[in-house]
Amino acid sequence: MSGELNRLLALIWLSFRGSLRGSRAVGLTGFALVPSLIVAAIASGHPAAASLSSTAENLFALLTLPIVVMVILLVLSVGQFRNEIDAETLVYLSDRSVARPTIVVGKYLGSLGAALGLVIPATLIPLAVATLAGGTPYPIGVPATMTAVAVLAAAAYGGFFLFLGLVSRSALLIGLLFGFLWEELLPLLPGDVPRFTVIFYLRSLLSWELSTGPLSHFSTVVSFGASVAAPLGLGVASVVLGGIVLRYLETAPEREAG
Amino acid sequence: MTGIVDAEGVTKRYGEVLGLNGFTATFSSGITGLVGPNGAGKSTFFRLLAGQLRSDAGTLTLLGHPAWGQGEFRRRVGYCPEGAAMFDWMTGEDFVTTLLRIDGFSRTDAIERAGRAISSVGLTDARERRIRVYSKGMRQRIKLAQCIAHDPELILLDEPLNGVDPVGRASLSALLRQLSHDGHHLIVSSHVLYEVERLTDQIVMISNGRTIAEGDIHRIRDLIDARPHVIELESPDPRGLARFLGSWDHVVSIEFLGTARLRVLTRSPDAFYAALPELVVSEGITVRAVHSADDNLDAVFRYLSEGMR
Amino acid sequence: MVADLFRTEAVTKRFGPVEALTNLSVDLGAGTIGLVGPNGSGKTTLIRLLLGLVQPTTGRLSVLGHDPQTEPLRVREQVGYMPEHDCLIPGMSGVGFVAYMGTVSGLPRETAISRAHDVLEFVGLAEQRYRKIREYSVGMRQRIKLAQAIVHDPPLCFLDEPTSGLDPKGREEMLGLLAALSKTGGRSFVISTHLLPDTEGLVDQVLLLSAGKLLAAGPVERLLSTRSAETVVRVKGDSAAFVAALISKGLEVRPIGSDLHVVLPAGDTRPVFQAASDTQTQVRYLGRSVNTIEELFLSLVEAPLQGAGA
Amino acid sequence: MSISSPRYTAPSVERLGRASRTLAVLRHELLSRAGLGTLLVVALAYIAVTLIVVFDADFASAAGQLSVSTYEAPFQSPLWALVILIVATAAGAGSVAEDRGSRSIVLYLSRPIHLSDYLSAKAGSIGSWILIAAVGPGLVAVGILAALGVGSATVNLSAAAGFVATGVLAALFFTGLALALSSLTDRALYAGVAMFGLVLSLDIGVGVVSGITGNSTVLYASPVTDLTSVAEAAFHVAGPYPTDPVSSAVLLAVVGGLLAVAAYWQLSQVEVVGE
Repeated sequence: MSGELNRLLALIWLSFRGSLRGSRAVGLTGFALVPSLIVAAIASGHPAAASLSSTAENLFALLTLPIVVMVILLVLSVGQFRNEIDAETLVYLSDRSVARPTIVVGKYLGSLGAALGLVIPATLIPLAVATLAGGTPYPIGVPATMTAVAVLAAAAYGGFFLFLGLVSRSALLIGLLFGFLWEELLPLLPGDVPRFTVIFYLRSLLSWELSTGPLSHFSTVVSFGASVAAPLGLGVASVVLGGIVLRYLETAPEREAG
Repeated sequence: MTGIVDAEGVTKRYGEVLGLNGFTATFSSGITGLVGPNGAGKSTFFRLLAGQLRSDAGTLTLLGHPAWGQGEFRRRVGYCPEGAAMFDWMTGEDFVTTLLRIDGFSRTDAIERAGRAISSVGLTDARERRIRVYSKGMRQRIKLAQCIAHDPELILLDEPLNGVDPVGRASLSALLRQLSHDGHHLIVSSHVLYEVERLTDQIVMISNGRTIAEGDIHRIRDLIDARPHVIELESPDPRGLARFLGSWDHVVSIEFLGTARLRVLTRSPDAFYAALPELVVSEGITVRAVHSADDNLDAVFRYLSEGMR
Repeated sequence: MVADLFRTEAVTKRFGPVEALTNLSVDLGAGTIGLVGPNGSGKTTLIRLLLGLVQPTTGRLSVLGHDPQTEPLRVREQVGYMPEHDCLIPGMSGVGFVAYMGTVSGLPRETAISRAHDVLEFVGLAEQRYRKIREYSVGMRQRIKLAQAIVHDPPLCFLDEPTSGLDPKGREEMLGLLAALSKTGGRSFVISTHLLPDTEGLVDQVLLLSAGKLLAAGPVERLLSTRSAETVVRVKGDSAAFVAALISKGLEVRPIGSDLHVVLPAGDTRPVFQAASDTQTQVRYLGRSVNTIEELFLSLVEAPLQGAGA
Repeated sequence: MSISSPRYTAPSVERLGRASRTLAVLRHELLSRAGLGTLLVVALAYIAVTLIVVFDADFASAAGQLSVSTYEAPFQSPLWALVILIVATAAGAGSVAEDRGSRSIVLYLSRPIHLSDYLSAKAGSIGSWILIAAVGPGLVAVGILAALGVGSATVNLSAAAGFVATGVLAALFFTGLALALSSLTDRALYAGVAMFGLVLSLDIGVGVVSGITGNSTVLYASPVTDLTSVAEAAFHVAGPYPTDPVSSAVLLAVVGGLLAVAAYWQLSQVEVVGE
């Protein structure tokens, strides 16, 4: 088994380095800084300490989670397999002695690591900026919950987008529509419909800790366990399914080279 | 017949496009040239061997394992794909080392093996540069390095010399001969026939997804000699030479080209070539050049392909 | 026909630290020009300079009487370009793509469509013209790239590595197309390749480039005649005995695969036949090595011709 | 595959000027963007806007309070901005990126058209698609109402003018944005994600900042708020935003133009690399 572990570590390291490089890294880093810039802009207006810190806190559920995290995972995860299949470089991995599911897990964890490298600062820096600028300091529960939710979001969306990139040529369109329409609009609908979105569970987790701001009206009917299990389940299921699919997928282009 | 690679009636279709169509061949030790025009099915065959595609019919095994299978035996196989795309953002050394570690080699072992493989393809001084800035020749070399670094028994090379200039082709061919000499089994596909002739005696000819000739080049050359040949000779005294050649019964016609060349059509090339040296020596005639378009693999190929159509 | 096809005056081009072209000065008249050199010798850079796609670091150029830097459109109206790399639009049909490129070159839509059918017929893609380009094989892609370069019937066409990636039959047919094109008269072609044998019998003039410098320029025949000391022999039968016989006659033999490179003093071929008859082997090929042209190239790379110039 | 005898003796061929060459690129770009996704979203826009406007106007006119501001209904839902964003992404994200990815951009640049012609053709296509999705539905709704005799001519006319003004400004801005992002990359994926990411985060971020600090000038930084304030003004509706619609309109047009120039500058820097 140790051989397979070595192979997994090598794959994780390859995907991690392959994710954050060149103009993509610069663009995403700029994007991850948007929430912090917004808090800084608010702070420059010298609002009351309490309202500064509560706004920075609400910004996570309003902007960081649904938009910034989504963009980071879309860019890093959809391309993991889609770019390699299109560029016909997947063959360098799939013709090796490494098991196909290991490739999927390696790419998942590698890209997740890279994503968290951006998602966690995007979550915590705004809080730091608010506190430094005179906002009332946060109880440890707030940053802890936010980080946990951010990690959970990255794990869920990361797995799903990775799987999308593996199975579909138009993973971009589907990823965009899912990320910005499905996850944005369904939560606005009445009844049980919101339960079909990942963000519903993420927000219910958040509402355990942050009862003010946009989440105040949130009716937490979902148990703590369910709101952790659903996103995590999506991520894990996508990776497991991806492993099975890659096991039987023909990874070469469907045409004779000549 | 168990060779290193055994193909029996292998068929692979992409929609209505035909990849392989009942391909049967046995590849044994040493270098075997897989020769055929573009679209004949060479790349399809390699992708099946590398476990990238699944055949629709027939049986295909390499080193005793089914081609579609995955697992530990893949460490005994090296594959150099035809496409030019690679991880351009990595350096040459990083590319080879990482792929070795993915094949299960330890960190130190991988670094040491990568260094050896990179030096054997002559890229030592470029190993720290990004593959993005490599020339076409250098890209082919680093691709070769990643496929031999883990010292595989069987090496699959899909058009390894494609697009490489003369300087590069000469040195890479030497490397391939050296690999075979060191005990590796190579299957090299190419559509540049005189290159294959310089590499190996064993060839498998493929056209429209099917084997059309298999075996030792000389056996196939005999196929050529069974047909009439057009042979061009260059001599300062073409008339004198023609008088002697005219007396040979298997010479059908002689045609003069310019002042110093003549073109001979012979029914039996073997007899003609056997008698020529004797004639030159005994009659003291100067022959400066002997050249026949029918005497190389291109000709064999056209002849056999037309036969098959 | 414009006498002056294209001229470069001390043109140098640097991409950052890399000097792709160094102080190139050539002046060529109409006809078919071979631009020959290994990968990375500056061929593609020269073509892009002549098209005005890239600006020279120093020096001036002129194509069909116009400077591509100051009047790029005037040049590009009269020029066709077949790039070396893949550059097709996968989602379009063959005839759709070629007709579209014709309209971008200024052809009225109706003319472009009929011209597209003509040139696709000419390059041998008549049957595949309605299929999507993403399904085209390497050979078909090269042909349609040529088709888009000649659809608007330009007086001058730059063809970058037209035979790259083709098998012998495809290569032969492409060279046949190029020969037919150059014989139609009134049109000039600049054909870049790293396969010297391609240029034989096809081009009037050859420019030999290596590492951005001009090695030699002039008709192929003149270049070849100056350097062919070595002869190649291919035999059938006991080649080891044959080689031993040659060596015993004091000849220097260098076997490369099935080719035997022999240095014959004063070009006297008699010892070859003597050795053949002594060892009952057949001389299947004797003459200038196919690679001599390439070896001319290799030797030029090491020791350039004295006074090489236009 | 035999070589047909070279009937390649072409008659002398007359050439059209740069304008028609640019139109050829525009025509191709326009048609090739008419993918299933785009058409679906555009159809959705037509149905939704027409239903909302016709229903509201009919109801209001029955109650005798029909006025131009009734037609402003579709702009209240966030869906309107999302539709524009999706159409701009579908038509614009790949417009330059795909040509760079397939390297067919070399075929354009080696032909007798300027880089500015190439980009204006691309802009023309993106702009047209946005206008189709943003102006079309409103005009259709007004047409139906006029046919049904609902609302006076002046009300319908000024409502139509409102839809046109808002649509044109949306087209100006989002065309510039799509061109700029598309020419930065050779993968449509990244341009598409950047389009959504930028517009949505600006919209939400600006809302939060102005909400807390009370300073409203920051609102101008979000294209969606600018467009909404223009829409409100065009339909004489007293909107929630304290921003001045005229400066919003100018900002949208100017920034859109600057982004297009940025696309031109960026592409001209990408020297068609040699060896």
